[in-house]
Order: sequence, then structure tokens, then C-alpha cells
Amino acid sequence: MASVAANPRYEGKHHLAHHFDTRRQQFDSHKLAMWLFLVTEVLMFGGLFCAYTIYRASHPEIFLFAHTLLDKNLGAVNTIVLLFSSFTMAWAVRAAMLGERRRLSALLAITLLCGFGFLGIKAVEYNHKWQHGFLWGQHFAYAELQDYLAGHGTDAATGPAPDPAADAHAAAVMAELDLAAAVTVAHGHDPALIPRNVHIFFGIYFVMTGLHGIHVLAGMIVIGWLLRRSLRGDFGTRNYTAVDLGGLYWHLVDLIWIFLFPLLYLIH
Amino acid sequence: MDNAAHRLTGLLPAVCFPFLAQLPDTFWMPSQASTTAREVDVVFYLIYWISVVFFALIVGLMTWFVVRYRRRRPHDAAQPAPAHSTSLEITWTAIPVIVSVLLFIVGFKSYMNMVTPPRGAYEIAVTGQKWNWLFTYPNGHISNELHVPVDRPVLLTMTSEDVIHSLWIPAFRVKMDVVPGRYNRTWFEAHTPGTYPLLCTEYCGVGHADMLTTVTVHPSGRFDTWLEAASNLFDTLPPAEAGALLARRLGCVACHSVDGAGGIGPSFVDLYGSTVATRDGKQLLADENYIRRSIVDPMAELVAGYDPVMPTYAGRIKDQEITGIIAYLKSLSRHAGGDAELETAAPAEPGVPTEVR
Amino acid sequence: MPESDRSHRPLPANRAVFGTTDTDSVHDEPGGGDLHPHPVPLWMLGGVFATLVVLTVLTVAATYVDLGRLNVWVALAIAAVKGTLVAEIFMHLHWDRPFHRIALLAAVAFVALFIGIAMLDRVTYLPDLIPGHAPGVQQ
Amino acid sequence: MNTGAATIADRSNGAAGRPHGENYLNCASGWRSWLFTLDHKRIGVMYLAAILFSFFLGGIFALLVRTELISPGHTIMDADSYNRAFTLHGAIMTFLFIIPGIPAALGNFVLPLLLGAKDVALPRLNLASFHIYAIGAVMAVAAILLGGVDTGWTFYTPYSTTTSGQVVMVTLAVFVLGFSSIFTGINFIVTIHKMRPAGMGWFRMPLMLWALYATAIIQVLATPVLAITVLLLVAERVLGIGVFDPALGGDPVLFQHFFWFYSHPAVYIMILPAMGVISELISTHSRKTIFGYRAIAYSSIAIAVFSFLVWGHHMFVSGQSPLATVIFSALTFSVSIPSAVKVFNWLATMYKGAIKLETPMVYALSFIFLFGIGGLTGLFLATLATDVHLHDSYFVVAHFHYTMMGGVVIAFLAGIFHWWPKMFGRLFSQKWGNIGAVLVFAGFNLTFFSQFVMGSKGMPRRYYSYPPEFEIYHQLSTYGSYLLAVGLFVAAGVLLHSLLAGRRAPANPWGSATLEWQAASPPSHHNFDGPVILTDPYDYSGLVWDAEEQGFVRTAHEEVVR
Ligand code: HEA
Ligand code: HEA
Ligand code: HEC
Ligand code: CUA
Ligand SMILES: [Cu+2]
Repeated sequence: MASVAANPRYEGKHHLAHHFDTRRQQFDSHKLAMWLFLVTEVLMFGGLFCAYTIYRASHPEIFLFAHTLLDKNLGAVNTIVLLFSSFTMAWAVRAAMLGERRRLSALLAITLLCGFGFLGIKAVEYNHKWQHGFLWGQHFAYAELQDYLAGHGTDAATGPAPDPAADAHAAAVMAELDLAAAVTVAHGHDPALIPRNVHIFFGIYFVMTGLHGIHVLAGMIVIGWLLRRSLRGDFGTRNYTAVDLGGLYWHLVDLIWIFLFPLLYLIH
Repeated sequence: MDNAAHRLTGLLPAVCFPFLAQLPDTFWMPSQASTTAREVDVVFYLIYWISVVFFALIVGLMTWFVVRYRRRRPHDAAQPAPAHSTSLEITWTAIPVIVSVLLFIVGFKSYMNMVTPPRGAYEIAVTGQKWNWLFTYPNGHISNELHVPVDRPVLLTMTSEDVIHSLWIPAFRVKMDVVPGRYNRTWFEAHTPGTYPLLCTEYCGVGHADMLTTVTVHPSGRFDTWLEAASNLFDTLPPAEAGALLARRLGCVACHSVDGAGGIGPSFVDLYGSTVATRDGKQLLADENYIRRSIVDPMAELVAGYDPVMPTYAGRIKDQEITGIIAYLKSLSRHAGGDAELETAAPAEPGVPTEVR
Repeated sequence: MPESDRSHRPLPANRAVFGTTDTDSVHDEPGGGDLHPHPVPLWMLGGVFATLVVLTVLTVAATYVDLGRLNVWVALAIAAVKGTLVAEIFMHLHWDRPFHRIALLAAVAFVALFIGIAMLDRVTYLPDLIPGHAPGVQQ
Repeated sequence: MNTGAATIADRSNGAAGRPHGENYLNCASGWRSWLFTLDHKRIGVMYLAAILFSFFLGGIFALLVRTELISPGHTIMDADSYNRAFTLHGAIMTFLFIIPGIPAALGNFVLPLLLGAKDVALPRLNLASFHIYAIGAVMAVAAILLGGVDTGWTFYTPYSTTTSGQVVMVTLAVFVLGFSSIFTGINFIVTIHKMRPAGMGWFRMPLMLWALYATAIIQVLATPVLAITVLLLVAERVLGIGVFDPALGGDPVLFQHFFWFYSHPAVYIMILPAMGVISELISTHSRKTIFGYRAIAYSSIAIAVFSFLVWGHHMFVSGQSPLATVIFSALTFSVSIPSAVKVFNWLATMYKGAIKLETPMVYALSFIFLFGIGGLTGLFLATLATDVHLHDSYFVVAHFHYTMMGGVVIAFLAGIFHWWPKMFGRLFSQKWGNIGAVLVFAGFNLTFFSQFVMGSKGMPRRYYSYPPEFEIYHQLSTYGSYLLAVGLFVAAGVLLHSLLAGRRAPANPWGSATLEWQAASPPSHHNFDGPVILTDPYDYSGLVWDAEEQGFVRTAHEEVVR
């Protein structure tokens, strides 16, 4: 690890603002502010979770059917990518606290790469939906859905695989719910049995993952900025607040995905 | 507990406001014409007097203190007084709590009556649309004003064609939003024959303030007579007159003027037989078929210069009725080609514009 | 970790309202109130990551077992465990001022309140909705 | 509450180092020194100017609305323009004026001073909050210039997703303004947690701080839900996602849940700081210790928490289920209790006080009167049976003007007059100040009392025209609004006159015991020049009138015997 004093910029970078009495007070203030900001993020996503819960509870058949159009595997891989990036970020904070500057830069770079990876995989998924017209609300292509189910029904890689057990389960759920005949549906691939209003699922899916994606992007900008500063040698044992706070933000983005993944991809 | 509260809340209003039995309008309230109205007014005046007492107390004390404890010289100090008093504070927390509980209970009781329609109520379907009301009676008859029998519970099942509206009959003290995609219900039992205003009270656009109509409470026995007469349009009226009525009932005249003035849609005056310029540059003759299509599938040909806001009437209008409307449009048009019989068509129902010639 | 103890030390009587150590203790701090970093040991970070991966696999696996209505709750429970791990270890809540945890829990509680009442309402008025009503979409 | 003085030792920057007469207003000049300042006082002043401008703008729309309603039918504008006018009036008043109002303008100025601190904890965030507010305001004004919106300030779907107009622009402006509000809230919480001087425990804080703290809790917890609501609305309108629009299978009642989950607590974002101001003023101008300090402090927090439990009272007849309706009605009454507690505590504070009818106090008394009516009429709306009849009528319009205009705006004016000498170092004419206050009071009651009557008699709100039997009430209301406008212009004139020609203000003209009055009027750039004496904020015994200063001065605290 390079020595702290080696960098002339370092000394100037941990000053104490005039209105604080101690560095501890300054750090605590910034950290509390960050946590309060995270609170607002939780509530903002809370609105989306509310919309999700409402529609899932009142129209389980839509969710049961529509989620099969998502790619579980890609979702799972993305989860791992994000978890890993959280791990490297947490490690980066540790490195910053210990003044391990080169390691800090490396870890930030890996975290950033994971961000790219996540968005890349997301782009692949979005592209697939776009190709087939599985879009939000108004733009959902029901006609294409019919073709898709008829044609790709057995293509395990891109479409839902036939799963007799799931079919039976879905039928049981439907029977239990005793919904109107119009919405009777099975998990299977008979185009005639598509439930009504599948587009609502995709409206919610795109809003949730889209807003989350924007947060990933924002987090990546923050990490990029941290990386730049870290390469410049700004951080050290007495000055790691920015890394710490940036990390908190990144972890929150991860935390939200931890809930999004099972709720959107793993509906049973 | 339940019982005591029940008796208390049941008795209280009657003791306090015996004069509220049945009133024409008071300083605060319009006249009462339904069973609900009385209940609501009792609650209203209960809260009113409680508020008056609290308000008088607060403002009275405030004024008294200001007068009594005015500071004369800048440095005069306050007189010693305790900085808090637990018993006082508990008192003025407890009293509002009690009052609140009381108000909740009386409000709750009347509300439960208001949302629980009695069995066997007379059902009328209500459709709200920009910007008029359609009331559909069990026999299929549709009217723009609400007509109800006296002394019989009436249940309104309501939905909207476009945005949210809200049906309010002040004299009955009932109100319920009319929401697209769902059925909301409200009920009442009118007890005084007469005609009362019915208003839309959820903001719904340019015509919101004009979305008013009336509710007529028919004296006993007369309602059925009215319904029978009203539903047989084509038996009793020449087609053009029936068409004129229909144009009002179906809400056409909310958008199409019958006096040549502008509006949301083109005026009906001189429409029939004219040449219409469409959005995509076609010139079409407004003949029978064109008008029929405009009603059933308004989006098929859009008139240049107008927004595509006309709802489709497919499924809501019978063939005979379209014929009636066409006859009515002919009667409004110079281009109708000397159809002398139509020119004399005059409206029979009050409110149909008399300029029709 | 001697540093972490500092935030738990008793406060002067007139400040210990709310029973948290959160705010205060800045002015009267003897050492000039310098920072006291608490680096989380690497084995712990690695362990948490490994656990998270295992739990992810478990979530996916759980979808293949039919538990009826329980499935969604199992998934949520696992997600909650994962979230707690992230918050407590990665986000340092475990060593942090308790007020930060209170804030996060409050946020979750208010979200739950919102969802709870909105759900209660929607489920109750569901029968009034026209099933499948969506005239603006060509299905 | 009766503790000895403590000294904040290390706060003195030494008055000696400061040239005589230098203060935060003149210590630097040029527009940059204002627009990019980190000084909470300058940010507060800029906020004050921007917010008063918004009030003026909203007021213009109000007068247009009132003038149109002076007779049924077309008076000065058509229905479409009217709909835009009241929407813009409501939206500007709510989002641009009253939500930032007291916290961002007065709060920013006084909060650090009340703490004896040099600044808020996060000055940059503070400045960012102002810049974001400015962006939001510019967006809102741009939207007005581009044609405005006609949705009502509540943006109910599906009307808002189908109507023409600048809905997207306005809702995005609301989104941006929400961030400004969140930043202020975060800043205040952090400042109150971390910047209290040693010796100022939670229960030795002035009540204004409790009020601002409670407000900030709501800002942080509720505003994000507004953000997501308007984002979803924009997505619904632009993309058609089908969550709120019934034509796409969405649920308009769900939108109302979203909207009111924020917008009900928002009314307490407005009223809580107003109540804080009143608590300070009643005590100061009565020279008497506040009665029931703890009750008032707790009631602020109680209001903040309860405010989240009652949003459905705006939806009693929306198609919300009767079950939820009943629950919400019951919960709604819970907010009334802490409000009632405050009112009674204020009265008890005045008892045996030494009350001086200075202009801020006149406004404060006016507040108790008007908020009393506003709050009590809330009870009619919280009660189920009566709300069914009164919902969406002018009764509701009158209720919320009594709380917002009669409550919050009056308290805001009270606060402006109270802190004016501190902010600008000038005194104003008490006589004309009081005349303005009386005119406002009279005009206000004339404007809005008649609205209660017509509302309960059947006059719906948002009506461009109306049946002739309501004409007399509307005329009274319109004339009242003109009188109200005159009163406000008098008030504005008094303040302007004071800026230009007012007498120099002493450090402590009213004899208040809170810390901001220990700073000079106006304060220096770093707020306090010497050590700050920490005292009980409501103990007036140490303050004596000094005829030479024409203000109050603190005698050495130890020497004062009670
Ligand atoms: C600053 C703003 C503010 C404040 C403080 C309040 C305070 C209250 N409001 Fe108000 N309200 C609004 C702003 C505000 N409101 C707005 C803007 C709307 C309409 C929005 C729209 O639709 O556009 C509205 C609408 C509104 C409704 C919906 C009406 C409808 O649309 O149908 C209801 C219903 O319950 C309600 C109730 C209350 C209650 C119970 C209080 C309570 O907090 C009042 C508490 C105070 C007191 C009770 C007075 C003091 C106490 C005493 C004098 C002692 C005696 C007390 C007792 C015996 C209990 N309000
Ligand atoms: C803070 C909130 C606030 C304030 C202060 C006001 C103030 C006023 N309001 Fe407003 N109003 C709303 C919030 C507010 N309103 C809302 C939310 C709605 C609902 C909108 C909707 O339905 O969507 C509404 C609706 C509304 C309506 C109903 C419209 C309808 O339903 O059709 C009416 C009608 O009379 C009205 C009138 C007025 C009047 C006359 C004032 C007067 O009090 C205004 C007086 C102000 C001035 C005349 C400006 C002069 C200012 C200065 C000179 C600067 C002064 C500076 C200093 C003193 C320093 N308002
Ligand atoms: C919501 C407003 C609205 C209502 C209600 C409405 N219309 Fe229209 N109508 C329009 C508009 C706008 C147009 C012009 C655009 C178009 O062609 O769709 C139009 C066009 C027409 C035309 C073609 C006019 C021309 O100049 O060629 C006819 C005929 C017509 N409407 C008849 C009716 C009838 C009959 C009814 C009632 C049964 C009715 N409309 C109800 C708004 C309305
Ligand atoms: Cu329909 Cu207002
Ligand atoms: Cu409310």
C-alpha cells in the first residue's frame, strides 16, 4: 500500500467544515443524511411494491402466466452478479478504512464492471421482450403472444417450458380463486387460455426493473466518481466517508433487487 | 357497552333536535326530501353545536385573556402561574377524545344505513359520461333525468363511460362517485314528491359544471304511469320528435348544438345532406348511411377540425332509434329536400329546444 | 474492536432522551471526536457473500416445491434474511448507531402500512370491479 | 425546564474581528454571492423571496377564480380557462408556496440560530434544495406559459391521463419540487440530531424545533411516495402502463390511495411548522413560559405519526370499501386530539401573561380563531354521514382555506413579522402592521365563511358556473377576496416600507428568550459574535427592557431572582 503522505493532495482532502466542531460530528452528520436518503428510496420503491402487491393479490392468474415469459436463468445470474458487486463494494469500504489504496481502486473497478454486467444482462432481457412485443400496457402485442406461444412453446431457452406439474398447480389456483370464466387460465401454452390483462404484469415489470436500472446507473456513476478519486489518492484511513456512503447506496440497490428477483421471476 | 352506546346515540339527537323532524331548507342545509336527509342533518347539527360550544369557549377565553392581561408597559412581567398541570391537561385531552368517539359512532351508524340498501329496492342503472347522465330503468327505458317513486327505496348501480363523475342529490344527502371499470352503488328513499337538483361533483372536464339534471319524485302510483308513457317513444311520437328526444337522452346535444352554435362536435343544424370534409381529406356526403356510421363507429371517418372524442353508440342504440335520429337531423337541415312533413316536427317534451324548425 | 464501544458509552443525563446514543456525544468527546473506522473482517464479508449465494439458490429451488400459498411467503422470508444480512453486515448497521436501524425499520414499517391498508381496501371492493375490464387494449 | 445557564464556549469568533455594521446581508455582494451562498440565512432569504412570489402568483389565479365566480355563467373567462385557473391556483399554492413555505424560508433562517449553531449540518444540500426548488418553479411556470393544466391539483386518473395540456410537465415539476422538500427535511433532521449544543437536550429545545423535526419526518417518509405517484402518472400518460387507467385495466381508486398517502400528511407538513411558529409567538408576546411544554412537543410528533393513518378520509365516496372507510374515519379523529391539546395549551399560556398586541401576536390570535374554525369543520368531514353530503362541495373548499390560508398562511405572516427585525435589522410600523392584519382577518372571513354555507346547501366545487340561488354567497365571497387582497398588499407595503425606511432593530425587540435573539439584528455571517448563553427558551425572567436600546437585554442570568 502506498503511504499516505506520498500523495500531496491527501492532506487537504479531509478538512473539517467550519460549522462542525469535530470530524466525528461531520462524519456522523453525513452518514445520518445518507441513511435518511435511503429511507426515502425505500419508500419510493415501496409505492411500486404496493402496486405489485395489489395486482398480484387480485389477479394471481396474470402473474402466474406472465412471469413464465421472463427468463429465470438470466434473472438468477443477475442476482449473483449484483450480490458479488455488493461483496466487492463492502470490501472496498474495508480497504478504504484500512488505507489500502490500490486494493480500493481495484475493488471499485470490479464493482463498476459488475454494474455493467448487470445492465448488459438486463439489456438482453429487455431486447427479448421488445422483439416479441411483451411490453407495458397499451403496447403489449397480444397477437404476437399467440404466435409466440404456438411457435416457441417448446423452446426452453427463450420461452416457458411446458411443465405439467405447474399446469396442474395453476389450474388448482384458478379453481380455488373461482374467478370469472373469462380469466380461467392454465399455466400451459394453449393460446386460447391466455388470461386477460397480461399487459398489467409487464407494466409493473418494466416500471420496477426500469426504476431499479436507473438506480444501478446512478450507483455506477457514483462508483465511477469514487474510482476516479481513489485513483487520484483522495482516500485514506481518516477520509473514507465518500466511499462509505457510496457503498451504502450501492447496497440499497442490491437490497431492492433481492426482493425484486423472487417477486418478478419466481412466481409460483 | 354496546347497548348503552347504542341507546345514547339513538336518543341524543332526538332529544337535542326535535325540531329537525322535517324541514324546508335551513340556513345551512337544503330541504330534506329523503329518509337519509334527516339522519344526516341530525348528525350535522350535533357536530355544529359541539363546534359552536368549543369555538365560543376558545375565542371567549382568548378575548378575555387579551383584555384582562394586556401588557401596559414594555417591561411588565407575567404573573406567576404554573407551567403545566397534569390534571388540566388530562381533562382537555379526555374531553376531545370522548367527543371524537361520540362523533365517530353517530357518523358510523348513519353511514352504515347509507351503504346498506334494503332488500327489494327498485333498481336503476346509472351511466355517467362527459357530460350527461343516463338512467336506465328495469324495462330498458333510458332517460336523462332521474325519475323515482316516492316512499320506495331506490338503488342506483353506477358506472362511467369515460372519467370519474360523482352523483350528488343534495336534497337526499346522497353522493357516490361514478367510476369507469366498476359498479358503485348508492340508495335512498325519497319521501316528498317534487323535483330536485342532481349534480356531478367529481371534476370531469369542461362540461363539469353543466353536468346537472334533476330528480323527480313521483307521487304514489304515478311513477309507473310515467315510465310506461316515457318508454314508448315510437308509439306516441313521429320519428323526428322521437329522434329529438333521443338526441337529448343519449347525450348527443351535449356535444352537438341544435342551434348552429359551435361545440365539441359539429352542429346538427344543416348537417344532413351537406358535404363533410374529413381529416384525411375526403369529401363525403352526409346521407343516411354516413350518419348511421358516425353514430355506430365514430372513429371510421373523423370530421376535420374536431377531436376524436365521440364515444361509439354501437350496442347502445337500436336501429329504430338511429332512424329516428336521422329523421330529426333531416328536420334540422336545409338540405333535406322539401320533406314538408318533417318541417313541422315540433318537440313535445319541455326542454327540447324550440328553435327546431 | 475497542472503537465501536465508544458509541455505546453512557451519555450525560440530560441527553439520554429517546434511550438512544444516537445524536450526541460529540462535543464532550475527549479525543476531539475523530473518526473511528470499523473495518469488517474479510472472512465475514466473504461468508456473507457465500450465504447470500446459497440463499439465492435456495429461493430458486423453493419454486419447484409446491407449497401452495406458502410459496410466496417462503420466497419473501428468504429475501428478508438476505436483506438483513446485507443491511447488518455490508451496510455496517450492526456496528452503527441504532438510530440508523430505527430509520430503516421505520421506512419498512411505513411501506407495510401503505401496502397493508391499500390491499385491505382493494380486496374488499374487488367484487365491484368489472372483471377483465380494459377497453383500451386489443386483446 | 428550570436549569442554569451553560456557555457554549468555543463558538465565539470574536466580535472584535468584525468591522462594525457588517452582517450576513452586506458581507459579500454580487449575485453570485447570493445564488451560490452556503449561508443558511441567505438561502432562507432567497427562499422567502421565491416563495412570496409564488404566493403572489397563486393569489393572482385565486382572484381570477373569484372574479369569474361573481356571476353565474361566463364572466371573464370560459370554462376551460377557469379549470386551468383553479388547477394552477391549487397546484402553485400547494407545491410552490405552502409546502416549502415555513420550513424552507423561515425554518432555514431560524433553525441553526435556535440551536446556537453556525449553519445547518449540510449547507451544500441546503443550497441544492433551493436550486432544485428553482428548477421546479421554472418548470411549473413554463408549463403555465405553454397552456397550463386542467386536472385539479389532485391529478385524478383517468381524467389526468386523457386530458390535453401540460400534465407531464407539471407533474415532473411536482416531482422535482418533492426532492427539494426531501432535502430540506433530511437536512433538518440531521441538524437537530447532530448540531444541538452541549446542554440542549431534546426537551430543552424550543418548540419550533420540535415542530420542524416532526415536519421533517413527514417530508422524508411521505414525499417519496408522491415522487413515485407522479412518475407512475407520467408513465401512464406517456407509455400507457395500465396501473391507474381503467381503460387499460388499471385502478383509478388505487391512484387516489397513492396520491393521498402523500397529500394528507402533506397538510401536516404545512400546519406543523405553523403550529411551531405559534407556540413561539404566543409565549414570547405574552412574556410567559409556554404552558405544557412536553404536551406540545409530543403532540407534534403524534400529529406527524397519526397523519399517516388517515389518508382515506378523502375517499369516503370514491368507491373505497366501506370497511376501509370506517377505519379511516375512526383514525381521522385521532389527529384532532393533539391539535386540540395544542390549542388549549396556547390559551393556558396566555392566562396571566403580559400580553402585548404586537403585529405578530395579532396574527397569532387570528390564527387561533381561524384554525379553530378550520379544524372544527374538519370534524364534519371526518364524520362519515356528513362527509357523504359535504364531500367535493364548497364546504370542503372553505375547510381547507380556513386551515391553509387562515391557519398556515396567517402563521407564516405572523412568523415573517416576528423574525423580520432579525432577518433585515429593521422595525416596521406596528400600527399599519395591525391594520393589515385586521383587514386580512375580515376579508378572509368574508371570503370563506359564505363558502361553508353554500357548500352545505349544495354548491359543488370546481364549478365554472352555478345555479342562481348561490349567487349571493359567491358575490360575498368575491368581495371578501378583494378585501383580503387589499389587506395583504397593506401587509406587504408595511414590510417594504420597513426595508427602505424602517428604524434599526435592536437585537431583541420582543423580549424572546430563544437563542436567535442573542445574535445581532441582522446576524453576522457566522451568526453569533460572542459566546451564546444557553437558557431555558421560555424563561423570560432574565430579560429586561432597555429604553436606550428600545429592546430587551439579558441581565446576567445568575443575578435574576424569580
Ligand atoms: C393545513 C391544512 C389542513 C389541516 C391542518 C387539516 C386538518 C384536518 N382536516 Fe382537512 N383538508 C385539507 C387541509 C387541511 N386539513 C385540504 C387541503 C383538504 C382537501 C383537499 C382536496 O380535496 O383538494 C382537506 C380535506 C379534508 C377531508 C376530506 C373532505 C372531503 O373531501 O370529503 C377531511 C375528512 O375527514 C378532513 C379532515 C380534517 C381533520 C379532522 C383535520 C384535523 O387535523 C383538525 C384538527 C383541529 C381541530 C379539531 C381544532 C382544534 C381543536 C379544538 C378547537 C378543540 C375541540 C376539538 C374536539 C372536540 C375534537 N380534511
Ligand atoms: C396554501 C394554499 C391556498 C391558499 C393560500 C389559497 C388562497 C385563496 N384561495 Fe384557494 N385553493 C387552494 C389552496 C389555497 N388557496 C387549493 C389547494 C384549491 C383546490 C384546487 C383544486 O380544486 O384543484 C383551492 C381552490 C380555491 C377555490 C375553489 C375553486 C373551485 O373549486 O372552483 C377558490 C374559490 O373561491 C379559491 C379561492 C382562494 C382565495 C380567494 C384565496 C386568497 O386567500 C388568496 C389571497 C392572495 C392574494 C390576493 C395574493 C396577494 C399576495 C401578495 C400581495 C403578496 C403578499 C406578501 C406579503 C404579505 C409579504 N381557492
Ligand atoms: C363527447 C362528445 C360527443 C357526443 C356525446 C356525441 N358526439 Fe357526435 N361527434 C363528436 C365529435 C367531436 C365529432 C367530430 C369528430 C368525428 O367525426 O368523430 C362528432 C361527429 C358526429 C357526426 C358526424 C358529423 C359531421 O359533421 O359529419 C354525427 C352524425 C354525429 N357525431 C352524431 C352524433 C349522435 C347521433 C350522437 C348521440 C347519439 C353523438 N354524435 C354524440 C362528439 C360527440
Ligand atoms: Cu361529471 Cu363532473
Ligand atoms: Cu386529509
